[in-house]
Amino acid sequence: MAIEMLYFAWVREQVGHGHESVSPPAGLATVADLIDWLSSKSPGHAAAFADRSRLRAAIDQRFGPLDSPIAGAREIAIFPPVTGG
Amino acid sequence: MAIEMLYFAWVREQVGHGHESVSPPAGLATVADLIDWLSSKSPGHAAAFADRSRLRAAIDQRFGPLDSPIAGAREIAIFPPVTGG
Amino acid sequence: MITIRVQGDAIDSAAVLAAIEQPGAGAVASFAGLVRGDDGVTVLELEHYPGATEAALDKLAIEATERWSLLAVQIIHRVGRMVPGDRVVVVATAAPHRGAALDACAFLIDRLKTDAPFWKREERGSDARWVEARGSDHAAADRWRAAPGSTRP
Amino acid sequence: MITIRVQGDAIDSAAVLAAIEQPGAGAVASFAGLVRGDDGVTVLELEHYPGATEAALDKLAIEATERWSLLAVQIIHRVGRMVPGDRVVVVATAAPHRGAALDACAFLIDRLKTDAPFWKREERGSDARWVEARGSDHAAADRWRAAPGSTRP
Repeated sequence: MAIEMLYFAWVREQVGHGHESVSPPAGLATVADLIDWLSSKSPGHAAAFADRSRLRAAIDQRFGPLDSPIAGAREIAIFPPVTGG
Repeated sequence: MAIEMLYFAWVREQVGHGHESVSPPAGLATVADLIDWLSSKSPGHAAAFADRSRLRAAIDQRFGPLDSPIAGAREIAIFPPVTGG
Repeated sequence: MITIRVQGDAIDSAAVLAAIEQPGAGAVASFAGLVRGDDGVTVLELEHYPGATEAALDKLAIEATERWSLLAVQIIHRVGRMVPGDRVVVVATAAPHRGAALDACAFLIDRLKTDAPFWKREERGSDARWVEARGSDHAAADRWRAAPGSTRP
Repeated sequence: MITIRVQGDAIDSAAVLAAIEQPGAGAVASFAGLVRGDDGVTVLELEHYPGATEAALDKLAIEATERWSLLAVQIIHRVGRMVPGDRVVVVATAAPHRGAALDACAFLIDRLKTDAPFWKREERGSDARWVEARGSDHAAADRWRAAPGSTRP
């Protein structure tokens, strides 16, 4: 099933675009698994996702750790720690 | 020596005026002594000064307890606890 | 940059905020105390001790600047007759960082309630009474004496 | 009465204050975060996660109204390109009493820094870098999690 990926801040810059529709293979359980798979898509993806400690995620706009399950997710966002306010 | 007395809020209302120049006799040491002496000036003064726990004072614009010394004071204010802000 | 004003005119809080923003200020905190219109009060009258009031507010502002890293403090207090919705007091602080601005603003309004010679008289129709000082105000002010430095929250 | 806005336009803090004052509100607290002009930053750019941002701010505002007795909350956050002196965010709270207004305002700005999906990019002339999250922001936000109820100061 297709997942709409969203990227923000330097993750977006390194990947090279702010969103893409992906169809990951069956068997990916968590955001971290998805990131592993995405890393092979391009050198930009690999660079953006190299340091997991600097990444945060939201699954269908709910913020969660990288080991959050992705089953049934339609929109997953990957981004750095937030710095608003 | 003359002292300029200032009264505020209900102290002013009960005394009947906001300021007066008084010449207390020698031997009055503290604000409390001065209040005792002022109480005999009129029924209004007596009423205003009846409950010492509800009175506060400033000697030459410095806030202090009723046992503050009055020697050399030129302006003494008597008033209820403040309620600004 | 301390500005203290005791005035009979309405307080323009937009002007206060506009005046306190400045280069280097990453944070501006403000507090406005208003005449409440929900408890039957029709008129609030504020009496003060001219001269001593300004000195007390100035002393508080100086204490705030000694305690926190501030760029500016404004304390504008209205006196005279007011109606519900009117601003009684506006306090504003500007600082490089938000903690100092927020703490100093709370400090100033808490201490102003107990340290500055203002007296409130409430009218409810034809009934008038002087407002009694509240123990909770002293408790709020005393917390700042007990705990030097930033203690928020 | 919760108002949340994420906008590209300049924030009019006077309008925010005017909108939040209301009968029953004895206290209005506000906080403005500004682009600082003293550390070489020429442009600050704010990126956000449309939809998720508004939801996060709404959730924070609801948490504040559950925790304190508030009459209104406004959170206005700007996004896009800004220059020193521009307001990045304005938070305002209205309450019957000052403690609730002040505490809720501090809570909202502290938690906004860690809970809402905004990212800051600073330009210093031709040099640009994404701002790193600060541990002190998390410490400030966490204090509100550790201590339920009013804990000021």
